Amino acid sequence: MTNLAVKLPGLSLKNPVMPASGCFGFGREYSKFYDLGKLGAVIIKAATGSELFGNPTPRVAETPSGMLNAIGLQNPGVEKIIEHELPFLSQCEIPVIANVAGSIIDEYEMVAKAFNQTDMVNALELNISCPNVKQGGMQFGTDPKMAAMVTERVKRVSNLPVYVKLSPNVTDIKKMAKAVEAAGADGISMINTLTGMQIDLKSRKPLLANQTGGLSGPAIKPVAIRMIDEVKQHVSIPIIGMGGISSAEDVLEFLLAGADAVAVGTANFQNPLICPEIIEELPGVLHRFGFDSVADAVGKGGSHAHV
Amino acid sequence: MTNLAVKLPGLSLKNPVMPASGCFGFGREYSKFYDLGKLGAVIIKAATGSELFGNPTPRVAETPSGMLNAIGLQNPGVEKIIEHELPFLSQCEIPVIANVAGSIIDEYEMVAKAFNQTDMVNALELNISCPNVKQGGMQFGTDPKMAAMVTERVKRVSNLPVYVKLSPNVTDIKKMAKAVEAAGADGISMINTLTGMQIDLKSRKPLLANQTGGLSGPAIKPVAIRMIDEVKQHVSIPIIGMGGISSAEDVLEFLLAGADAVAVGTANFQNPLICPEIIEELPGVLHRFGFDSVADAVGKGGSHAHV
Amino acid sequence: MIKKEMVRVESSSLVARDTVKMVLENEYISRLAVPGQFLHVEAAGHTLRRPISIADADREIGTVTIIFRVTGSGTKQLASCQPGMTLTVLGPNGNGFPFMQAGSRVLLIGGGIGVPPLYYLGRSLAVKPCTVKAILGFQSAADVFYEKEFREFAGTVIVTNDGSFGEKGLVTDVIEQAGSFDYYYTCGPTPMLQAVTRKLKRKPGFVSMEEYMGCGVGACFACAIPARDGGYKKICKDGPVFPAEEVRL
Amino acid sequence: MIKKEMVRVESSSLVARDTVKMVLENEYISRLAVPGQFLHVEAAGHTLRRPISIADADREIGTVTIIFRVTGSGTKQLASCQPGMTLTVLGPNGNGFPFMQAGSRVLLIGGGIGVPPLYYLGRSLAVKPCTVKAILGFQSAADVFYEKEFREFAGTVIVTNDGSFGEKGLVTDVIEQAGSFDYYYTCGPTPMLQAVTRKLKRKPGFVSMEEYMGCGVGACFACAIPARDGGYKKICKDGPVFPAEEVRL
Ligand SMILES: Cc1cc2nc3c(=O)[nH]c(=O)nc-3n(C[C@H](O)[C@H](O)[C@H](O)COP(=O)(O)OP(=O)(O)OC[C@H]3O[C@@H](n4cnc5c(N)ncnc54)[C@H](O)[C@@H]3O)c2cc1C
Ligand SMILES: Cc1cc2nc3c(=O)[nH]c(=O)nc-3n(C[C@H](O)[C@H](O)[C@H](O)COP(=O)(O)OP(=O)(O)OC[C@H]3O[C@@H](n4cnc5c(N)ncnc54)[C@H](O)[C@@H]3O)c2cc1C
Ligand SMILES: Cc1cc2nc3c(=O)[nH]c(=O)nc-3n(C[C@H](O)[C@H](O)[C@H](O)COP(=O)(O)O)c2cc1C
Ligand SMILES: Cc1cc2nc3c(=O)[nH]c(=O)nc-3n(C[C@H](O)[C@H](O)[C@H](O)COP(=O)(O)O)c2cc1C
Ligand code: FES
Ligand code: FES
Repeated sequence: MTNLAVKLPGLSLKNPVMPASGCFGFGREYSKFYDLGKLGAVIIKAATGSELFGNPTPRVAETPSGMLNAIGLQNPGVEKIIEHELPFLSQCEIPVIANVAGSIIDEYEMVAKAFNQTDMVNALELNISCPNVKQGGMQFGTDPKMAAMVTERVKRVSNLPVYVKLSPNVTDIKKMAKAVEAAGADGISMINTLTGMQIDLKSRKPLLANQTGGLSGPAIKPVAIRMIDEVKQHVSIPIIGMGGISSAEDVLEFLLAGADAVAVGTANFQNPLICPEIIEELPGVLHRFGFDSVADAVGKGGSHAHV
Repeated sequence: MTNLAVKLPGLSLKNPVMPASGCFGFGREYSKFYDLGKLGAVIIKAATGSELFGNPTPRVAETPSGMLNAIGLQNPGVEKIIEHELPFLSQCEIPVIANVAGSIIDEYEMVAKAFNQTDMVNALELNISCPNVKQGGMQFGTDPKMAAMVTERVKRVSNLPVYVKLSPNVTDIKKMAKAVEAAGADGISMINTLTGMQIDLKSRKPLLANQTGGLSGPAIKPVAIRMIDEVKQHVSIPIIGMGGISSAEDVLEFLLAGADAVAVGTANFQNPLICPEIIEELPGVLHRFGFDSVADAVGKGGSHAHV
Repeated sequence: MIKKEMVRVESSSLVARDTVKMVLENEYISRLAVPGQFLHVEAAGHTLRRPISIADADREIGTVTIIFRVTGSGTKQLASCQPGMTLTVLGPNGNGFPFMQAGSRVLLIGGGIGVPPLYYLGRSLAVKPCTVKAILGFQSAADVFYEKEFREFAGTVIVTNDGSFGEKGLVTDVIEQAGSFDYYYTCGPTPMLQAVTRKLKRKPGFVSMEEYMGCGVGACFACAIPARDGGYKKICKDGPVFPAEEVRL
Repeated sequence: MIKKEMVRVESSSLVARDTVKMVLENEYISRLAVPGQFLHVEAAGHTLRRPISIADADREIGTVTIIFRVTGSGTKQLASCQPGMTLTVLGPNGNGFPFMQAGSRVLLIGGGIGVPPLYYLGRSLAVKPCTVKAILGFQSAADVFYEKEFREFAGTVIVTNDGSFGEKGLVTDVIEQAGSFDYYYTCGPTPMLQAVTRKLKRKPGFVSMEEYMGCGVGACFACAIPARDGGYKKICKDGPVFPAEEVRL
């Protein structure tokens, strides 16, 4: 039997596959397609201190092998999420990772505190890398000092393990990773979206009302793999890898690069059953390439494995 | 008649379309497919001070809507290029842009000087952004001070207009652009490739012998458009845009974003006739979207056109 | 309930310029489909699915019909699908048009590719029976489709922007001609919806809306639009049909 | 001269496990193709073309044959092309095997998907006439193809790694059986080429090489490999066939 289980700070995953934040809402919609209990975990949509209505539409655009989004962190606010959304997920008996966002550090703290007080969340994912909001987000995600500061402050108010989600829109991803590790992060999530733009030829305007958006999907997979490989060599905390995953083979590629678990985002839109399908195929794929377990494969194929 | 002509420092282009550096060699091979005289210009493969043999193979890998390459700047060296390659291009009566690379500033200077002494080159493109060589390249392309220094030094020894080719692997592309403009650059080329990696599941190693490579092709187009839009708002020198162009519609999107001319790279591999095909279709596409000339469209659709 | 279903293309034909009618075999969807709902259709080689309204459904033989205009690369790819090929769709998605009680007089106002869902709706209302009238607007004669089909159950006025077929003008120019009615249902481009709802603001009506979509099932917030009450609505899940007074156009 | 040509798939059939033989109609390429050259074949939906050797050509009826193994998504896509469909190829690319004078005795040594170009070569040499012998290596019985075809013009020995067909072992294990010859031609996986050229280092021979390609026409330096003389060779343009002593394997 191929062992799919993964142990990460605060998380006992029966398999390494979870839907990525923002691509799965709070789970309700996809629970109509399959039993969420099959998932390794769920990462929920970003929560902010109070309700956010997000950007004007259009908020998504299609690109070659990918898409742009500029949702703008729309969410009901942390209190309503705890009240109306988490109880549903709790029934599913899978670990829940709450994605935390804010425009100032106090807001991150406040949201983290709120999640910390429930027993319905197993870990936090700090979204310091959302390119689609005017304030916060990105600026924390591109400056190592700011990133470290948010991490530290959130760690201080929270007993939950903290995974910091890194932005790929930086010159030196290692620096970001090392800064958040030093600040106490329990793990790293990577990558968030690359900032991109599409211009509509007819209207002669950026297609997205927000003008720029985050590029996700298979198009960015090589960037994700490269960055995970790079970061893996410089930190010792675990990595949740994401960026363009749409098959069990992709999952293995992320594990080889150094991811300890993975998240699937954009691919849910094309195939709502993608997560359980990948989970079902993963043992066969691991076996085909000579691995007995997920743990076996982690980090076995990155550049550090050979240099 | 739709006017396709573009005037840029040192370059009178009859149309805005040229093959991108490294994707067209020195023109010979593609001259067997069509008359190079149809092109707006040609950007030749990077030249270094002496012959470079490049990286071990495999040097290319396919990715979703794109490819990775790690050629490693293989080229015969500037002297041999001037002697054996440029005379052929001179016959074609199109502007030639020489891509200049090096591992130290002296080498850039030396190569620029050599090209400057011929009358077969119309402009230089400084490749400060090649991710595939251990020294130089990237390090100049990610630090605004270094980029400015190379630009300044090359400008000092060369009468030819200098286009600086920017790397997208940076946190703040504006800063890079402003730094090279201040240092005297006559124009900007953007974007070079995004650094990426692909891992071969069977061998459990990065597929490229060089481990990482540069991501190009349609996958990166949204990043290119976003960066051009961003830079356009902060510099007043012209931009040669590139990154994933494979149709006349794509060319128009780049013009709208703020590019004054464009280069086509990866698409040549799929369709060796892509450049003349695009040139032929461009008037129709411009017309369909309400433009009488290329100049008319430049910068008409970026975010700055509306904010 | 939305499912991911395989459908077999039974037939595909051009009903107007760049406008394709495709009949898809799928028992489950044909059985559940309600007028106003849509399918989220796979376009091979594309990251995102395309939302296309259900233009008709036949439970007996287990088919649903879609009618779409080839506007970009996804619908072009779809249009190239030959009979016999299979594709996956998510569906039926969203909430359809609410039916009013038998005996009501309803007016359908459709523009361009907003016409298809009104066909299934009108046909269904007519058998209740309701009295159905239709105003259908198109760019020009080459774009007109389903006139005959609508006439089978509804007094139908066709308008074209250039007057090359039917009346010349916009749908709002001929609303008076339709006489009195109790409810209206409208679907079409946003400017048309704005004009219609403004003109008919004292009448109860329902609008079917469009927005760029990610998931199509309510999970990604791509299609969220402000609601009149200050909250928001997801077009894919709460809509695409809304009471005219509930949304800001 | 290499051109970009449309080809029509005339037939497509499985000749061994995961191994597809495809006959392509194109007058120009059939007329110019020389054994050892390759086509750079479009795989729909893929950025890069796939290099596939010309396995045969028929000038009379204007066809070229390719034989390829389905290894990844590009060849899978190619394998799905039905007769009647068209694709574009660049070709004929590269330099083929040089022919030796009539009367020579030649040995062909092929491994797996390195076998196809040797078929066209052997058939062409046999009519010069040359005396042709062939050693063909495969993984196992299910992978063997073209045995009968080779026997039509060459004394042929088949070896399989697992002995499930012909002799058990590697091609180098049976070279002695082939008796004496003047030249050898070999194509197959790199380890095989290394073993063969080492074993036959005193014999004049020609190897056909593989490398990941970008442009396929000599412009991008993707396929450049070091040459023995200290320079380099582009496999796509200077090769894929090289005199054995010229390249470092
Ligand atoms: C609920 C709903 C029902 C619809 N019903 C129909 C119908 O019955 N017949 C019909 O012809 N069209 C219908 N449309 C519009 C149809 O979805 C678009 O024309 C189609 O998605 C365009 O795809 P494309 O690849 O041709 O264009 P592209 O412009 O290449 O598409 C690029 C991206 O933008 C999206 N997009 C482009 N235009 C629209 C649009 N108007 N609305 C939503 N997304 C868009 C595409 O889905 C895709 O993600 C409907 C839209 C919605 C939201
Ligand atoms: C000159 C030449 C002649 C060839 N002739 C034949 C032939 O007659 N029959 C046959 O079955 N195969 C032949 N090959 C190998 C064939 O090109 C590859 O098997 C094929 O490209 C794999 O594509 P894929 O999409 O199935 O695999 P993938 O692994 O999905 O391909 C990914 C990328 O890697 C490249 N690639 C993968 N394997 C190889 C390889 N071995 N050589 C070069 N590029 C590769 C692909 O072209 C593509 O760009 C030849 C290769 C060369 C260079
Ligand atoms: C529509 C959409 C919404 C997203 N919202 C969030 C979010 O709220 N918080 C976050 O950290 N990441 C968000 N992301 C980023 C994803 O979680 C993921 O990091 C990224 O999309 C790359 O993975 P993918 O290529 O599998 O989609 C969002 C992505 C998409 C496409
Ligand atoms: C195989 C290959 C080789 C390249 N070599 C060079 C080079 O020598 N110098 C350079 O400045 N850019 C080089 N580039 C980058 C291209 O010029 C171009 O900036 C990039 O590929 C994006 O454009 P595209 O998506 O159209 O390919 C190379 C790209 C490829 C794919
Ligand atoms: S499209 Fe995802 S919520 Fe509507
Ligand atoms: S593949 Fe481009 S030079 Fe050979």
